[in-house]
Amino acid sequence: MRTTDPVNFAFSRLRLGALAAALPLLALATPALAAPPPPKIDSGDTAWMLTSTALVLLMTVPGLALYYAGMVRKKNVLATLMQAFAVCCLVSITWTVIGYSLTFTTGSPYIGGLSRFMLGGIAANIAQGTDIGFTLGLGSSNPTVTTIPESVYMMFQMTFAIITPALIAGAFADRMKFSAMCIFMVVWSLVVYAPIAHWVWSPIGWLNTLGTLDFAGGTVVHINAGVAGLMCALVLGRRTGYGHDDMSPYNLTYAVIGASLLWVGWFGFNAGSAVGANGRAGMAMAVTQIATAAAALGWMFAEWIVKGKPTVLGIISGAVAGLVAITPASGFVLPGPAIVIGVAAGVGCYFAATSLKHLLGYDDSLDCFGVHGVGGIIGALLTGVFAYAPLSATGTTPATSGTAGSFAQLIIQGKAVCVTLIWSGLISFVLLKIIDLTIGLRVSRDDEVEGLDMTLHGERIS
Amino acid sequence: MRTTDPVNFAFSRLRLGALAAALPLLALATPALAAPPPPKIDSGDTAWMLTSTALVLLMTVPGLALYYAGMVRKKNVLATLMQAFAVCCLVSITWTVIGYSLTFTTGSPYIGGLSRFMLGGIAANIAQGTDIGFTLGLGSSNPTVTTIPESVYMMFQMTFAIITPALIAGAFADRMKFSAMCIFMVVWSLVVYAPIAHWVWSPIGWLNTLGTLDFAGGTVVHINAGVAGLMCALVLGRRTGYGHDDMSPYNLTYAVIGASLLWVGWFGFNAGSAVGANGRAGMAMAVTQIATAAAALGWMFAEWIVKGKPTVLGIISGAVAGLVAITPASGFVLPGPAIVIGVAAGVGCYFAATSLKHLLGYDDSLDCFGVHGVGGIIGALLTGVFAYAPLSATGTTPATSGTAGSFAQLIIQGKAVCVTLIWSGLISFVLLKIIDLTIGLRVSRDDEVEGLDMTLHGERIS
Amino acid sequence: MRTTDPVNFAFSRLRLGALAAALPLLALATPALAAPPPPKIDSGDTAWMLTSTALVLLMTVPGLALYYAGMVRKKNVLATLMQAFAVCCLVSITWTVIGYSLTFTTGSPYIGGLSRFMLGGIAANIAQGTDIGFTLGLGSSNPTVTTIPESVYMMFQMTFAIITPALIAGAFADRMKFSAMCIFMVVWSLVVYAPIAHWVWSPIGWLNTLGTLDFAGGTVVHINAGVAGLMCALVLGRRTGYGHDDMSPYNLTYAVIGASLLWVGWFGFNAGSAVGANGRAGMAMAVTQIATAAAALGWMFAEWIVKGKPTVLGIISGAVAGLVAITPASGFVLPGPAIVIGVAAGVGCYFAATSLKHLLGYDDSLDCFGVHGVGGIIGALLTGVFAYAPLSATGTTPATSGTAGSFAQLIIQGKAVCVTLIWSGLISFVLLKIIDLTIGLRVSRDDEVEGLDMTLHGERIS
Amino acid sequence: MKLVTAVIKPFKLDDVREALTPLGVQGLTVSEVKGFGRQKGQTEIYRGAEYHVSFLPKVKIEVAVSDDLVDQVVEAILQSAHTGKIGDGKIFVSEILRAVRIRTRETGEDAL
Amino acid sequence: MKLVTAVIKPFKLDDVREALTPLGVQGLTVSEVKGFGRQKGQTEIYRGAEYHVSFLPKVKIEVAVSDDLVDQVVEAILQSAHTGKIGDGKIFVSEILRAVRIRTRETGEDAL
Amino acid sequence: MKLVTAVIKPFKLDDVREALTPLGVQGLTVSEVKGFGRQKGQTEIYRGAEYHVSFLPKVKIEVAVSDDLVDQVVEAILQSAHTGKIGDGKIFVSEILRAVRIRTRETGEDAL
Ligand SMILES: Nc1ncnc2c1ncn2[C@@H]1O[C@H](COP(=O)(O)OP(=O)(O)O)[C@@H](O)[C@H]1O
Ligand SMILES: Nc1ncnc2c1ncn2[C@@H]1O[C@H](COP(=O)(O)OP(=O)(O)O)[C@@H](O)[C@H]1O
Ligand SMILES: Nc1ncnc2c1ncn2[C@@H]1O[C@H](COP(=O)(O)OP(=O)(O)O)[C@@H](O)[C@H]1O
Repeated sequence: MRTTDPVNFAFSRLRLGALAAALPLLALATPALAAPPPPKIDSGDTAWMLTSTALVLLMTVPGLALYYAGMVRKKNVLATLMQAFAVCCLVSITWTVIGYSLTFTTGSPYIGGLSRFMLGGIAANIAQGTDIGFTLGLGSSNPTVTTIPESVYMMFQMTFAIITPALIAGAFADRMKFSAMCIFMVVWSLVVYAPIAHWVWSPIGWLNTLGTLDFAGGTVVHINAGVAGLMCALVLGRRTGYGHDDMSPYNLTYAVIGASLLWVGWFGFNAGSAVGANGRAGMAMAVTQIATAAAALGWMFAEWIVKGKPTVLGIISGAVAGLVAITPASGFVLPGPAIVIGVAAGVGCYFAATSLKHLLGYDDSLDCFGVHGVGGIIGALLTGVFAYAPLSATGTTPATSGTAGSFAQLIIQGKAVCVTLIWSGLISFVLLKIIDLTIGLRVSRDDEVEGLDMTLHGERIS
Repeated sequence: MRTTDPVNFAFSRLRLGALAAALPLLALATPALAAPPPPKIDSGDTAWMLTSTALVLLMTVPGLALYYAGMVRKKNVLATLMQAFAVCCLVSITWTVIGYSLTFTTGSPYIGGLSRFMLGGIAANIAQGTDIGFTLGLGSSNPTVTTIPESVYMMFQMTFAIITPALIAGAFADRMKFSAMCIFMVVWSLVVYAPIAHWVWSPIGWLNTLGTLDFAGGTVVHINAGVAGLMCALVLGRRTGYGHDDMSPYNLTYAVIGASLLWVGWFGFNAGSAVGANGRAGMAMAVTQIATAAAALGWMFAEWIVKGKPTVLGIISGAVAGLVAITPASGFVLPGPAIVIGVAAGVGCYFAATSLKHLLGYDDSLDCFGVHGVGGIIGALLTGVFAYAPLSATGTTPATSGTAGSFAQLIIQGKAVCVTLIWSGLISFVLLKIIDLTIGLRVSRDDEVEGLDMTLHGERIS
Repeated sequence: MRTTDPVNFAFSRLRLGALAAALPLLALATPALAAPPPPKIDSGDTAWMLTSTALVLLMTVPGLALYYAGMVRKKNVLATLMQAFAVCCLVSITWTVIGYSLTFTTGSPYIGGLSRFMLGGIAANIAQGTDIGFTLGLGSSNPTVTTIPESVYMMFQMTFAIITPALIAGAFADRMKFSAMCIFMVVWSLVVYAPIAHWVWSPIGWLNTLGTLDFAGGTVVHINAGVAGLMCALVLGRRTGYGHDDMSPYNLTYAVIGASLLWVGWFGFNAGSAVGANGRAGMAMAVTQIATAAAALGWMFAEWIVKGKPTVLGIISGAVAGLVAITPASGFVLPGPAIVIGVAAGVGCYFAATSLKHLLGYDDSLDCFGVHGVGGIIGALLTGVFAYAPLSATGTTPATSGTAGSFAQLIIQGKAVCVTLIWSGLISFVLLKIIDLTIGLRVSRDDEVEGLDMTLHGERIS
Repeated sequence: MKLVTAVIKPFKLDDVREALTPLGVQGLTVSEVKGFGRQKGQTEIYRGAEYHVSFLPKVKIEVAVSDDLVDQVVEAILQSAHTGKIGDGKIFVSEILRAVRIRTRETGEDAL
Repeated sequence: MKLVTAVIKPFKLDDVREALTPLGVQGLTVSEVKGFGRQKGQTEIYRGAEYHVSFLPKVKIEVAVSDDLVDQVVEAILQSAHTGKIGDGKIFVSEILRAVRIRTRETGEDAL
Repeated sequence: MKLVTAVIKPFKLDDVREALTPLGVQGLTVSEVKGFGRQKGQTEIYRGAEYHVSFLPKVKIEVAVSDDLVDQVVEAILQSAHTGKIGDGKIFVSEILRAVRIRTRETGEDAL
């Protein structure tokens, strides 16, 4: 629940439940009571969150896996699929063991605690069919009450923890050692992802209390992955043959399937971040669709005008840029601004991926930074500009109790962006250097030339 | 909500809600009061509609995109994917700007109004977490009350508005200019789709008040797209090399993935058209599955008998034919009739696509008319024959208050089919002619021979 | 609802409904009354079950179809896709006609009755919008009451009946006649699947009353299909050229897409088996994810250590093995044991598929037995070891009223495994022999060498 | 015997085959090749990365013919593969010392 | 030196390679080709549209051998590629003027 | 005229083409082939089934040149395709009796 006053919001949701129906006045009158009765889960909200979890998993496997694999040369297609699949498995276990606990238990403003180590206690509330809704920040001064079981909340968030590192793989495609990648991803998910997610999404996280708006992960997921990708591109160096060899995509069909599944799955990502099946989820889905379409067209027309032809890779890249940019904004903005955000992201990322990158000369192979980093920044900032208060309102006076776009809010958003850029950039850099000095980051030149499918995995597509 | 007396239906649904639980007698006693209190949304219904929206988007990208791309030659695979993807983006924006307003605001029996231009006002009811269910035909004498937020209704319908023009692309595959296609699709969605959808689905639409049954879009979506496709095939003319060159599909694997995703997504299309998670949705899903299987087997066995071998392209084509034919019937018929509708569609479309087309000599490349037009007509007419009254019943006497199949109903269905054929055929033809005379519809012969992937988009699959 | 005391459970669920809200004490006080008022459906539970149905269909088409097709040689890719697609259609009709009735009507402990022949009567309860929840084992001494319409329950179970025979196709890939396959699958679904499913899942089924725990189909689906596959491999004999020809997979990309969609769809399979959107569904989804990740890593590392390279085919095979093994356990175990089950399945199936098979010398082409049979056995047995009582508890004393893992339970699980192995093995063998002696099971050597795509279906991928 | 090798535009393949059949040519072997020549290749741009693809898809036809048929075969290819535009391709003729049909072990012109 | 070119049925490739190794043939080059000949192609029907595919998949083996090995090589291919059914393929022998191994610049028969 | 056929490592293709252009070579034809030779193939293991893939991907370049250019062309290929590692490939030279450009019907060296 990413609202600024989530308790009230949750309570007003509660009024839909059978329990609260009996005592709505009391519920409204005493929102901040120390120990409210634990909320019943809502089966509709739970149904949507279970669905959203499946949709976000679909984004990584096979969505992202195909999106990236469709852009590389034939000799690296399987290795690229393998990266996303392996990250999915590795982070699932990491999250189970300690990641979830560090991110979503109450802890301090800087990191969660260890009370959910190995997910201990997560089943406590489901016995007897009297499932109790999960409370985020339990015991803190600012708990967020939800109407879904903790197991579902944990799973939904796991799929976010999976896709974020998987996105980074776009930057080092075609040249990173598989073993190094495994280690990097596991550690990164704990030392970069977990803290940033805690800062932004825990009700007592320091970026949250600063007032940062990030509905579904513009900073936590996209800027974070984008800048980590940039570090990978810089530390690993360019692909062998960069600028000389033909590195055209083997089969963009895969990329189109992947981008399409990202799009469909992103409904779970953004509308699921409403943590319920309600009007805010509906609006989040609507603006997701609108911004994505606008960004896809933005990139396509920019390319059509500049280069003379609209390309398939262009339109799908634009769509992904739009999905990225609307992510932080999705529960906060209306359709009109969604178009603006979409066009800005589509055109902005087009120039980032096609001009800026070549200008600066780093080889972010599949534009992890150009699309996720830049798109995420555009979205995070514009959220501060376009937020429409009633969407996040929780009290009885919508226009004032929600957060509206303003110059002050833009500044707050800017701060959160900078914090993410710095923390993720710095820690990722250090991590990469350590791995490089110990087991090495990059495959040998010969292996790279022969292709990772055969040299790392002993397989090939015929 | 495609029922004949939706208000009652909605009210009886309401009894499940907490609010109504307090006053069920009153609610039942006064179903037609001028100003009933606005309904609360139901989180379960909303969850299913959010899911359905994702499923229907999945039908177009990547479903339909792959289904079509898997049937063309290698040189046109990407261009075919591009068509579906671009239509998805273009119509999303068109719908946001004006399409939704024209289709689903109350307006007149012939077209909606402008009150939702740029989706203005769509967020009005979601503040404070007290989301209010959307009322279709608000202010008219015959409003339909739903239990989902308007944003969700709008999004669900957007995915229908997207797939309908995207279907047309099957008819002009391999030869239409991308620019011409973009313009055609945008205008078509406003001057053909929006009015027909309003006629059939608005509670005051003139085909609706005539008594037309079309649960999920047999006329609005499939006949409509089918006949528009036929016009494209006629106006554009045959593919170069038709009847001489080897135009066998490059990779039917893509077509199988596409058809499968169409099947899965169609559950959202048909069961989602119940606008809620209820028994009618369940029955709609069941008959969708049954008719699809029957049609797939119908086509497969017909081909096996006639040509000696059951083909993969045959069984998937049959499945799509079945999905099309059950679409208008899905909320109205029982499993037994679903088998009949399926077999009729499978065998009927088999002959339409393999014999009729060659007899008449037009080149409907991927059988947009042969499958969607013919399948849609079969389904629309048989809905009038097989409708089982209790499924659409809203009053307390199910056998009489719903619509049952009858000769009279068959005539009504026939009228709706004819109206659609004429309006869509005529306007599509005029539109195509205008575009042909201005910017031109068809790529040059050389470009066609070289393939659209390279000539239109500058890309290729290796 | 796979609980040992489902009536109580259902009633405690009911308290969430509006009806029960009015009389919670009464509901609790009289759980075992002979004729409780029929339950209202819950829209949230229904929404999740509709979604789960779509997800499980996604597992077969295109999931399983691609998973298998990605492992065969180019000349058999389409034929392999065809198998899954055709089984999907054939079993849909078989299930509609008689399969559902035989499996899920009350009948005797050994087989259901004929009261739902052609699904007669399935629409009885949906009129007037007052949908009534389906009661499994109605009229028996031990009815299970659900909160979803019967149409949805029937559809959800249909998707299970579809995927089970489709799994068998992995064993006889590349050499079975399509006609023989069609006949085998239809008959098998009635004489092997229907009885076993009834024994285990009907509240009065004899394996159920024995105390067998099988949440989502470890015995019913996976062991069952696995051993039937083994029989196919034995009766059909090895592929021509086995051990000599290069039979390396044509395009593992398809297999990765397939395995990923299996993973995503399996959320519907396992979490959907809670027949509602509740905490148990959430836990089932969580352990599914965790066991799958653990198994994928288990297989990958086993292979990495033994053969020197982690492979893409390995990690996806491990994932499927984990999904299989957690299936019977998913509603009964906690995250910790899920990791154990996953690792056991990943490593166990790795050795089964790579060593055991070659040792014994049968040609189970795509490891139907090695993954589904062996993985299913591991999962079924470990469910008896690790079951955590509160998850299946239905009374007010969670620790005692649910089923906990124990040596006694392990023995019960062992019995169910043996019964399944024997019944499925025996009947499958007889069935195969009969078909072999009448129309023949296997294609000619020449046809096999040329490839099934061309010889059986007259199509090819270029 | 001679081996006539022709590199032609892909979409001309069927025309060439149809032109050869009346001459009594009973068989030929075809490969997909890429050609580099006077005909310009294309520049492809993928997200701003430009690749100049100098190789264009061509089809190579190899047909073994008896000495007295060579001229007719060359002429037939010249006519049927001709578009007049750059990139139409080439015909090369070389000597075959021996030819054998694997099925029957026939040799020489009988093998063709 | 001679170049022996054999067009054979694809599934015979491994057999042919195994038959050549004992003769001392140390290398060969293989391409996937399509053959047109006496062996009938197939008619494929996609939704009622019939395409006669006259070209069948074949494999072309090229092996450069010293003059004294030619007969043995031809014989070995004849035996190992033989099924006796139409479409077994052909062997052509032609002259090589020069051969060089790129790695070592060895020439002539040393290069093979 | 001569036909120079070179079987090389795939990633050397662009280097070879670039090395030939300065010599005045205006065209060449390339095919993807698989090579069997001294260079070991790889063993691939799919779920425990081992397949020894003896054939490695190579690229075959065919270039027709006038007699006086042959030596230079062979030399240029030798240099540009060389890595010094096993599997670098071979060059074969053979005789062309006739060459025709399909577009213009030019023959002989004018056709190249
Ligand atoms: N010297 C050559 N040796 C081998 N193949 C050649 C040679 N020159 C041209 N080709 C082939 O012929 C094709 C057509 O040649 P090109 O110079 O483009 O046009 P044109 O045929 O009109 O002369 C090339 O793509 C290439 O495959
Ligand atoms: N004259 C020819 N020139 C080149 N290749 C030929 C010729 N005739 C046949 N071939 C090749 O040999 C293959 C087999 O020939 P075909 O006539 O079908 O049967 P058979 O080998 O039994 O005579 C053909 O598919 C073709 O690839
Ligand atoms: N006798 C031959 N005839 C035809 N092609 C050959 C012959 N020997 C080798 N080749 C080709 O040359 C390639 C390289 O040969 P190989 O023996 O592996 O290494 P090297 O080139 O270092 O001698 C082979 O893969 C094969 O394509």
